[in-house]
Parts: sequence; structure tokens; C-alpha cells
Amino acid sequence: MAEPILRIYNLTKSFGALLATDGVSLDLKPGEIHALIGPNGAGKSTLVKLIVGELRQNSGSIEFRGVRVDGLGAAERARRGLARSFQVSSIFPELTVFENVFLAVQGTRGRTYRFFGNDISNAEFSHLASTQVERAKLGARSAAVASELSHGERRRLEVAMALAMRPKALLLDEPMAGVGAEGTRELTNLLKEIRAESPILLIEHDMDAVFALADRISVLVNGRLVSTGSVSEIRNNEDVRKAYLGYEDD
Amino acid sequence: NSLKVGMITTLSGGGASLGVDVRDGFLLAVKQSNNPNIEVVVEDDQRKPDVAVQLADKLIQSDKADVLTGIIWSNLALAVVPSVVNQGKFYLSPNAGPSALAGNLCHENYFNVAWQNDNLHEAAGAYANTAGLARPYLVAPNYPAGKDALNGFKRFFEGEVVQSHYTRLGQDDYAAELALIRATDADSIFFFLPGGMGIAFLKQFAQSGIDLPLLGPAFSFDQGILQAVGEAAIGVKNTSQWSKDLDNEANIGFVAAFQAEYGRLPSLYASQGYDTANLLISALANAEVSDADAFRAALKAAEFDSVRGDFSFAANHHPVQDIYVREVVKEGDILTNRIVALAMEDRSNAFVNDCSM
Amino acid sequence: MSARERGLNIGLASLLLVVPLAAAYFGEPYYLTLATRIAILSIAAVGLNFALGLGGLVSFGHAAYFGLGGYAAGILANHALNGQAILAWPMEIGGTTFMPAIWLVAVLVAALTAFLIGMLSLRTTGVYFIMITLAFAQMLYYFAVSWPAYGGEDGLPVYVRNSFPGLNTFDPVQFFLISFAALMVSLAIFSVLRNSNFGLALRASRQNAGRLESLGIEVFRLRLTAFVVSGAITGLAGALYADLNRFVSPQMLSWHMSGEIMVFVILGGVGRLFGPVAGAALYIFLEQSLGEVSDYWQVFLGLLLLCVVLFARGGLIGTVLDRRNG
Amino acid sequence: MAPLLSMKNVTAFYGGSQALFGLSLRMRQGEVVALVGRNGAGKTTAIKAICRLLRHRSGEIRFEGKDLGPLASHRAARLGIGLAPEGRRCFATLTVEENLIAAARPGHWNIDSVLRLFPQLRDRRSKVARTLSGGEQQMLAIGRALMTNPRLLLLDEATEGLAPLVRRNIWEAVSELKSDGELSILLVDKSLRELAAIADRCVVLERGRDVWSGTFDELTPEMAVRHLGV
Amino acid sequence: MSIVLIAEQILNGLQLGVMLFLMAAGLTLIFGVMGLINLAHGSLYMIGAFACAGIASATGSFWLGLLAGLSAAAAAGAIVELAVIRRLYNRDHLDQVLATFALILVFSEGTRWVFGSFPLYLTPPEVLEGTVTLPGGIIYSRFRLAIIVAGLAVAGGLFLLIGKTLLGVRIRAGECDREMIAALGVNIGILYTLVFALGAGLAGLAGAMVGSIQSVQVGMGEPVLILAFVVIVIGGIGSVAGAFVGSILVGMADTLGRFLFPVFFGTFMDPSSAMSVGSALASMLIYLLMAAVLVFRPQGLFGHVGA
Ligand SMILES: Nc1ncnc2c1ncn2[C@@H]1O[C@H](COP(=O)(O)OP(=O)(O)OP(=O)(O)O)[C@@H](O)[C@H]1O
Ligand SMILES: Nc1ncnc2c1ncn2[C@@H]1O[C@H](COP(=O)(O)OP(=O)(O)OP(=O)(O)O)[C@@H](O)[C@H]1O
Ligand SMILES: [Mg+2]
Ligand SMILES: [Mg+2]
Repeated sequence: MAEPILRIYNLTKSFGALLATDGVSLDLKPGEIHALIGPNGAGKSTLVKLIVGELRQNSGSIEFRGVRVDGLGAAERARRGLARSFQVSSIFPELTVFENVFLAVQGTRGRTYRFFGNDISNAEFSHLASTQVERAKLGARSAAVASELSHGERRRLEVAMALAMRPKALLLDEPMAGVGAEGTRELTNLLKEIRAESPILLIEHDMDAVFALADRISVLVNGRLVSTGSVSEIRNNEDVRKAYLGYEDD
Repeated sequence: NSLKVGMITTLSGGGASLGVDVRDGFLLAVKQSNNPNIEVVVEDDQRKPDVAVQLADKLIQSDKADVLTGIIWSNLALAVVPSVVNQGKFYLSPNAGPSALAGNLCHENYFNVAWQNDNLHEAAGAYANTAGLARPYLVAPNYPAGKDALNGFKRFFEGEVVQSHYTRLGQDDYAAELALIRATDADSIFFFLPGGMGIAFLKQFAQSGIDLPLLGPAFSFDQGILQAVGEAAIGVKNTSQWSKDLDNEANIGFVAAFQAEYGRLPSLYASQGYDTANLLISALANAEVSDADAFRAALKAAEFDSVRGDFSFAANHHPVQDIYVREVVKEGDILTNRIVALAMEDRSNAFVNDCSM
Repeated sequence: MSARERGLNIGLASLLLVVPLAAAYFGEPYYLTLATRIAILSIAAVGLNFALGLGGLVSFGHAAYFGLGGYAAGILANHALNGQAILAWPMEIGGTTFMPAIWLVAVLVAALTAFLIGMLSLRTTGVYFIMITLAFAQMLYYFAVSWPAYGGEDGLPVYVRNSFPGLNTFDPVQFFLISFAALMVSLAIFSVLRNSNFGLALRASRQNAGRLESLGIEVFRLRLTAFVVSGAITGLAGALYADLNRFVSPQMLSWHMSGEIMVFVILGGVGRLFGPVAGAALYIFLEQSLGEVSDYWQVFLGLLLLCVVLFARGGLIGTVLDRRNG
Repeated sequence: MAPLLSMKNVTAFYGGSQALFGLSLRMRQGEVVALVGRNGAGKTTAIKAICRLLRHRSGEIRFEGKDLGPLASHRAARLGIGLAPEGRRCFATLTVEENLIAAARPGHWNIDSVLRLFPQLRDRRSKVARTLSGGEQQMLAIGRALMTNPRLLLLDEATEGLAPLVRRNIWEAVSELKSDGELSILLVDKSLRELAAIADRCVVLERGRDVWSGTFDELTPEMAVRHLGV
Repeated sequence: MSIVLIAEQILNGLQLGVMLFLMAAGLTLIFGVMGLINLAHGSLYMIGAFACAGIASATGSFWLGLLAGLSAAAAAGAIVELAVIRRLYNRDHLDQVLATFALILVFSEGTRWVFGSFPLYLTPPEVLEGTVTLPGGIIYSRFRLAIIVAGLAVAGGLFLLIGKTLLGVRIRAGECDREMIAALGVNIGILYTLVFALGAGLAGLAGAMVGSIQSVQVGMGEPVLILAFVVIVIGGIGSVAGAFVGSILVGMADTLGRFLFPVFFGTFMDPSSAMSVGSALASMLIYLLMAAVLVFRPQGLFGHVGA
């Protein structure tokens, strides 16, 4: 079995008295989609923030491609291939859709300190960016200023930016939220395509999508990992059904 | 025989009252002279050195002024005067008299018609000796003019200075300083705090319950701001080369004419502006400005009736004049000054020998 | 930048070049001084525009770099004239009146100071940043006011204009041309940087700094770099200003100066290439022409500025372009 | 009886770009209507126009017969329109409780009943909204709208990011409200399945126009594919 | 150096702090709570002082003057909000900077136009003149004591208003998202006018009180404005408690710095250079203090991260 790309061990984070992440251990293997589900406020987004370095853990370790990264800054981790999308769209409102995505290319390639000239004229880089714009079905809006996008379009842009980072591991925080039924279907297909390039840690409340995509599912409740298993295991887990899914029948 | 005067002075912002008085005094004299050949162009320097420098360029280059005047503040004068006189123009200072311009930077085309900056402080020091003030506490802002002031005071003072206290320039709360003064055994206070600083100091002094005689240069007790200080100023002694009750013909005429023209009592600055203009007018009567040497000699002769009485120029073109001690009194509803003593007679200045003119 | 904006810029640049030269030719040399002043203050504002317009770093302390550039020029020239060394130990450094050397020193001093101030103040954002930059500038101001060696509050007269090989800098035309050329160079730098990768990241950092970090770009380093460049450009302006006035004073370091530089930028159009030029030109033009109207001209200046803010969104440049677009 | 809400041929613009191209819509008192359409179809824009966050350019919007055109948004809200906006927009620096009371008006909904609906918020009453999880903020946004005790509730993607169980609770609460006949709801949501269970009617938007309207039973799979891509 | 002197200086620092708080209170309300950069706040302070001086000298009553100062500044604030500021809430902060900068010019020179270039006369009312002797033999100005009391009262009132009332909640909600609070049915426009007027009125009150022991002159507001900004930034923007603590810190640092630095340098320097170095450093002290606070706590003492 292949070595995990990302491995977190015993990660703990507290906000004052609240233990948002409580000794979570988890890994992400090449080619897999690992879904992370759990009630609102369980600590899923917090976990993502810890992995990418936006928050500092109180204890525990994060290993990415065989190297400890928990001491590094967020930008450095991003350049090493840890890419995330945000639950609440976080974009550059005054830049165009293309520029938003292009920045992801520029940033992860470490090309920011080019003072004279830019890489937009560089065929390779701009192709990379426009490919992701197309993939997220934003091609028609490529030249639009991001502030003019509708909510769903922003959600798509969010995913496009994460993809443009050419990730070695992709952490997606509710990518299906807001994109509508059609968007969910498109995105489901897209993620299937991408898993070969990069494994995905997928946080989603849309269970149809999760069940359709995930190789493994982990359930987080109150900051603790309560179970990990295959789709059918989780689906039939009584506790999960009651506490999270909320259907007694199916 | 015509003359174009460029006046750069402060007409807007916090320090405008001084500039307005200098201008008004100056224009009054020009008007009284009935000389149609004198043209005055007035510009507002906003109390900014860079603006003043550029206005000087403008007056010289575009307006073709022959003589410049009007600057109130020493730092502006230092910025403007050297370049003006180096371009062969005359500069007559109606107020600022920084030591550099009296000493190593003195110039044959630069005349100061007011005083050298130290003069009034020197007079205060001299007066302290005769008034029996043996242990004064000195207060001035921490900037060059403040240091000059305290040095000037000490130049002729023979007693023991309790403390030379420097405050922040523009400071307006003096509780800490007053507490310190209360805690010493000083027998008097000499302070140089121009503008709003002086008003604040005096008001707070009155509220502090400290009972010591105050002494200072005329600037904080001048007609313009005395009303703002109020009763707190009554009885304070201040030194000045001019007072509205100086008993000479020129002054009596000036005070009356100024009041008639502007509806207020003239200030020290107005008298200086007035004298500056009269000096210029007297020179113009004797020489043409195009003949620089003759004009300079005519200025140097100072053949005009100064509102201060006797007036002549020392070798470095700064006044030789009497300096008085005035006391703040209430005349009817109005606070004003009355001369109570002569502090120094025919005072020249300390920098004559530094000037190699 | 749209073709319209480019046209407008070229128009503005030629106006700034031709009008004063023509005026001087027709015997109004003062306009040269005025135009020189506009050009130099524009450079200072171009510097600020880089930090503020592109990076969103609202520095209320750019007078610090302006003043330091000025004092660098003033002190060097002063020592060259009086023959004393600035530093006697560990090696002897004397003054100079050689303009390029002075510019270099001014730029370096300003850049170094911007680096130090930036290191500390870029930890903060928003209004805190505004105020901490102000705080550092005020410290320098009070230092200059009470430090007697170079004149304190009185300032430091230079008395001569520094020299530039092959030119007579005393000639107002030539000095104007030097300043104008410096302005064009700083605008060129601004423009090139804005369109570079660096410029894109900088603009993005203004809009959403957190997101930039997640794309692999360290925001602090990015901002610090921009801040240093910005300070350096403003420092150059300071050196030129010292030469224009043949005088430097703490006034150059005061918060009013910072405020004025900022007003130029906002008035002209934040982030616009020629915004600072348009802003400085209008402001100085108003200052000059309103003074003739009344002693209380600042009231009218204030009212006019108010009208610009209320009715001309995006500053002068932004408004002109919007109008044309219909 | 006048309809509760009627929109006739409404057009609206963002700056120069048009987002609504003549939208018409009617809602009766007590009705639950779902607004569906692809991303960018104009759902949010329609909702913004109703609560006057965006002025429409032409057409007419009436609430209980009253023309909303000239009203500022706080006036429209006081007529009884409550909004849980897209993207939550909680007051970030206020606590949960302050968020709830900021615009509260008396009526059935008060702090207690809202906290009963979202028990999770109870523990977080004095936490500032900025530190809530995405789902918690979503609950807060709905609760805040309920606290104004509106007669027309606008829920724009109000269940986005909520766990399935919570979503169920909300839908249950909505059906309860609906059965009272007091509250009318205009809904935007992504799950057609869930909408079908509670909405009386569905209005399909495409490029800023209403292209179809009817009950969910009438919404054939072919139409769903054509208009919604599913 | 006696204990009494030190105690008196501490009291002076406290009083200067409270005086600053009077000014900072209005600013923190407008700036922190409404999110508006108001450079013209100093002008409102000046208007308060001028109105007070004008009315006090016309009627002979300081108290009427005080009332006039407060109301004139509040009225000016309301007018400014309605005519100018209202149009700028949705704009960039920078537009607010330019607009309020323009307002400074209008107010300062307008005041000079109306009242002339000379400072005005304003003195504390007779009941507050002179000194009292506090326990321990500290002689202290009555008026300064009155300022301390007024400042504490304002601090308390504001704290309750912003922290504990619905009005405060709504204002703060408006600061987060103006559009949203309006969409929920709150007339945020009128609330903001009120708050702005209140903040302006407080500045006017400060101007009237402080003007009585300082100089009532054009431009008097600008230095105080900068100090008030320093205060609220140290305290953390939008926090009344922060503004209070910031004020006291700045007041103490400034007073004690002016007092102790020369003494300190005097221990190893000759008196005159100790005095001048000491006072030079003292004038930089509050800025050093602010820089230090921000370097260690970028959001100010009482501020929130990200706020
Ligand atoms: N900065 C913070 N300060 C204090 N508490 C926080 C902070 N960030 C998150 N929390 C709390 O930590 C808990 C976990 O939040 P998190 O955002 O990780 O939840 P989540 O699992 O992503 O939920 P959701 O599905 O609703 O997005 C929540 O209770 C939240 O209120
Ligand atoms: N602030 C804005 N400025 C300019 N255009 C905008 C703005 N907001 C939305 N639009 C445009 O208006 C159209 C309708 O947007 P709207 O937000 O109403 O869509 P929506 O149906 O709510 O989509 P979604 O499902 O993505 O939320 C879209 O084309 C969008 O790009
Ligand atoms: Mg989350
Ligand atoms: Mg929408």
C-alpha cells in the first residue's frame, strides 16, 4: 500500500475553553478521496486551517510528503503543494476571474518577485490558469471582475483557484455548497478526474456527493474523530445516522 | 522713482494674527505717505518655510519686487532671507531676528527693523537684577528660539537661575511644569512661550495657586492676545521696545491713526510693520532703489521718525534702541500695557562682532 | 490601462512640460518654480501611491521619507560647503554637492528607514497601520525639531543648489527639466512594477491578504518590499525638494506634509498612474489662485475639495475617464 | 384578495450590466414558493430587489398592494419582510445574542423560541459571530431573520453548509410555520428533493426571467434538465 | 523630589488623561463604532470652545457657554453627517480622509473668518476657580478636579450606552454591515446621524472645558486630534474602555516623561543638556508608547484580532 501523502497525528487545538480539535489523527493516501463529515461546529474547517497553517495547533504533528510541515508558514506549505478551498468564498474582488486563478499559479510557482514584466504572457502559465477556469465552467466569465460573480460562480472560482495551485494534496471545504444541483453534478465528475492528480480531503454536507465520491469517510464530532470507514460502513453506522444524517429510514 | 515691495507674511492658520498686524501697520504707513510710487504685493506663507521660499522666488521673478519684507517667524526668515539677498534684493525684517542673520550670515542688503531675537530676553534679565529677582525659574519651548531666549536672559542676569526648563513646542498643558515650580524655592518665573502656549500657561498659572511674580518678553502680553488671557495677566511685567503709551509724536500719531483705520488698538507687530514701512519710505526719499549702494546707505541712515523714539542701526544692520519694562493693566474694560521702567538703554545686540560685513 | 487613460496621461505630462516652459519664455519664470514644485511633490505622491494605491498600505507617515531625503541632501551639501566631515570615524565621510550621489544617499536612507519602520508597522493593519506610521514620522519630526546640530526647528539652509554634471542647476529651466525627468522615471517605475507579477500580487494583497497567503505568497514580505520601494521614491522627492528650496526644515517631516501627500494621491485618483500628478497639480494650482481671492481662501479650497470627493468618485482621473465613457 | 407579493416585469441592473430582464412573480399569503435556477440566473437579485437592497429599474414590486419602489430597505423590512441573506452576513463582532436582538420585533419568535430551534446556538450565546463555524453562522442568520417576526421570510440558500440533520429540523420548522398559515416563505435552495417536500410551488428563473412556474409534480425531468441541468 | 510632588504629578497625569478621554470618547464612538475616519473631529472640538467662549462672554455665564459649546458642536456634527458623511459610508476610507481633511480647512478658516485671528477669552466659572488641598497636602486646581469628574461620568455613560443598550448593539451591527441591518428594518441612517452628533457634542464639551484653561484659538483642535487618535489606537479602536485606558496611559506617560526624563538624564549629564535631551525624548514618548503597544499587540490593548 502506498505511503500517505498527508499524515496528521494527534492534532489538538483549543479556542479558550473550547477544544475544537481533540487529538485527531488522519491520513490521505495517493489517489483517494477522503471525506470528512460531521455536525456543524464539529471542527472540520478548523482542522483544514491547522493543516494549511492558518492556525497553529496546540500539539500534534503534520507530515506532508514525508516531511514535518507543522512549523512552516502557510505560504510555504502552499508552495509545497498543500492547496485548499474556502468554505466562505475568499476571492480577490477587483481582479478578473482569470487573474484570480492566475495568482494561484504565480504564487505556487514562486514567481511573485518578478518586478519587471509578468508571466501572463507566458504561454505555459496562462494556459494552466485558463484550463482551470474552463474546468470550473467559468470560461464565459473569465474576463469578468470577480465582484460581479453570483454566489455560485464564486464558489466555482474558489475551486478553480485551488486546482490551479497544482496541488499534491487538495483540501476542499464544502465545494458543493452554493453551486446548485447542476454544479454539484459537474463538480462530482471533476473531482473524480482530479483524484488521480492529487488526493482530496473533502468536507461536505451534501451526502449524495460524499457517498458518490468518497473512498473513505471520517466522522468528526465535537473535535474528535469518532469513526473512519468505507461509504457503506459509515452509511450504516447507527450513531452517525442518528447524530448527523438524521434519517432513521432511507 | 518707484518701488515694488513684496510682503511674505502669515495670513492664514493659527499664527495669522501676527502677520495681519504687521501687514496692517505697514500698509497704514504706506497709505499715510501718499506716495503713489510704492506698490505692495502681499502673499500668505501659511507659516510654511517651503511656501515662503517659493513666494520669494515668485515675488522676485514674476512681480519684480525690489524689496522683500513681512516674515514673522525665524525659521521662515532663515529659509528665505539668504536667497533673497544673494539675488541682490533688499530684505527688511519687521519681526524675526534670528542670531545667525545678525552674526555669521549677516548681509549688507538685510536690515532688521524690529530687534535681534535675544533683545527682549536680555532686557528681562537686566530688569530682573534691578527688580531684585534673585532666583527665577525659566521656561521656554525646546527649539532654537527657546534656547536663545533663555541664553539671552542669562546674558545680563546676575542672580542664580533655579532651573532652565524646556517644554515641548506647542505644548498646551503645563500642570507638570507648574507642580515642579511649586516644589522649588524659586522667587519668580521668566517664561518665553509665544502664541497659544503663553495663554495656556498664564491661565493655568492663575488656577494653580502659585504666587510668584511673572516676567516675560512682550509677545505673550501683546495687545492682540492680552484679551484672551484675561485678568490672569494683570500685573505681569514684560519687556518691549515699544508700548502704545510711549510719549513721542510719531507714536501718538500712529496709535490714533491705527485705531481710526482698523478699529482696534495697535500691537507690537503693527508698530514694527509701521516702522519698517517708514524706514523704506525715508530711504526712497533719498535714493533710488536701482542704485543699490545709495539705497543701502539711505536705509542705513534710518532717517525716519520711529514710533519707538530714538532708532539707529548697529554695524550688523540691527536696531540700537531702548527697551522698556511694561506692566499689564486694565484701562476701563480693556487690558493693556503701561511702561514702568527702562530696562536697557540704546541696546544693540550680542552678535555685532560675529558679522564680517 | 485603457487607451483613454493613456491619452489622458500623455496630455497631462505634456501640459506639465509645455506650460511652464512657455510661461518662462513669455517672461513669467515663476511658473517654472511652481511646475517644479508640482513635479517634485508628484514624485513624493507617486511613492505613496505605490504603497497606498496598489498595496492598500495607508501610510500617514510618508513625510518621514520625504523629510529624510531632504535632510540627506541638506546635510551632505552643508558639510560639503563647510568642509567638515559628517563622520570622522571609522572612516572619514565628507559632504558632497554632486546631485546623483545625493540622490543615491537620499534613496538609500529613505529605503532603509522604510525597511525598519515597515518591519514594525506592517504587523498591524487598517487604522492601526495608519496611526503607527504616523507615530514613527512624529518621532522623527520631534527629533529633528529638538536636535540642534542641523538647525532644529529653524531648519537647515543650503544656500547653493547641488550640481549635476553638464547642467547648470541654478537655471530654473534646467532644474525644472531635471525634476520633470525624475518624475517621468518614477512614473515609469510605478507603471512597470504595477504590471509585473509583483504588482498583481500587491494589488491582490490589498483586496484579500489572507487568501494570498494560502496561494503561497507571504504577504508581509510582499508589503515590506512595496513599502521600501515606496519610501525610496518619496525620499528621492525629498532630496529634490531640498534643492528646490535650498532649505530643509522639520516641516518636511510634519504630519501636515504626510497629509498633503496623501491628499494629492486621493484627489488625483488612488492607484492611478497619473493620479498623484493630477492631484498635486490641482491642489497647488488652487492654493496659488485662491490666495488672490481672499484671506480666507482655505475655506474655498476646503469646499472645492469637498465637491471633488462628493461628486468625483475615483478622484480626478477616475472621474474624467468615467465621463468620457458616458 | 391582493396577493402578498407581486412582481411585474421587473428589471434590475448592477452598474451597467443587467441581471433581471422582466421578472414576474406572485405569492399568496401563507404560501411557500421555491425560486430555482442555475448559478447566475438572478435568484439573489430578485430577493435583493424585494427587500430593496437593490433598486429595480422598471416594472413593479408590491407587498400587500403597497408599492415597494420608493421605500428604503428598512421601511420595506418593517412592512414584514425578513431576510436570511446569501452568504450569511452575520454581524461579525457582535455576540450571537446581540445578533439576534439587534433588529428584533415583538411576536411569536423570540430568543427562546429561536434557541429552541437551534439548540447549538444556546451554548454559544455570548460568543462573537466571527468565531462561529460556517453552519452555526447560517443558523444565526436564519434566527436573526425570524426574530424580526416577518410575514414574508426570504431564505436565500439558507441551508447551505448545514448538516443534514439540522436541515431537516429547519424544514420541519418551516412546515410547521406554514401550517399556521401566518408566514409566507420565498425559498432559494439547491436540493430539489428537499424543496419539493415543503414548497407549494416552484418558479424557475433563467437569465433573469421567470420561465416556468407550477407545482413540483408538474416539473418534469426533461424540464429540470433543460432549466436546471439535472 | 518629594512624595507630594510625585503624587501631584500622578494626579496631573490622570487629569491630562481624562482630558484626552473627553476628546477621544467622541472619536472612538465615530471612528471605532461607526467605522469612520473623521479628521475633522478636532474642528468640532474647536467649535465647542469658540461657541462656549462666545456665549460665555456675551451672557457672562460659563455654564450657558458650556451648553452652547456642546450644542453647537453637536449641531455642526449633525449637519456634517447629513450633508457630507452620509454619502461616504459606502466609500473607501480614503474618501473619508479627504472629505474630512477638507472640512478641517473649512471649519478652521471659517472660524477665523467669523471670530477673527485673535485667541478668545474663556475662563473657568468662579465656583471652580482656585485650588483645593487634597489629603496629603496636595494643592490641586478645582477646575482640573472637575474635568476628572466630568471625564469619568462620560466614560461611564458611554460604556453603558455602547455596551449595554440596544442602540449600541444596532450601531455596532451597522458598523459590521450597514446594508444588512437596514434590510432587517433598522433605520440606521438616523442612528448614525445621532451618534455622529453625540460624538461631536462630546468633542465640543471637551473643547469648551479644556479651552477654559488653554487657549481658544484657531487650529487648537489639530494637536489634540492627533493625541486622541493615538489614544484610541493604543486602547483598541471602538472600545470605550480601551479609549479610557489609553487616555490614562498617554496622560501618565506624557506628564511623567516630562517630569522624570530630565531628572533621569541629569544623573549623568550636565543639567542643561539633560533638560533638553530629556524634554526632546519626552515629546516623542507617547509615540514610542504607541509604537511599542502596536508592535506587541497590533490590535491595541482592548481591540479584537481582525477588527
Ligand atoms: N477563531 C475562533 N475562536 C473561537 N472559536 C472558534 C474559532 N473558530 C472556530 N471556533 C469554534 O470552533 C468550533 C469548530 O468550528 P469549525 O469552523 O471548525 O466547524 P466546522 O466543523 O467547520 O462546522 P461547519 O460544518 O458548520 O462549517 C465551532 O464551535 C466554532 O464556534
Ligand atoms: N454585485 C454584482 N455586480 C455585478 N454583477 C452582479 C453582481 N451580483 C450579481 N451579478 C450578476 O447578476 C447575475 C445574477 O446574479 P444572482 O446573484 O442574482 O444569481 P443567482 O441566481 O443568485 O446565482 P447563484 O445560484 O450563483 O447564487 C449574474 O450574472 C451575476 O454575475
Ligand atoms: Mg466549516
Ligand atoms: Mg444567489
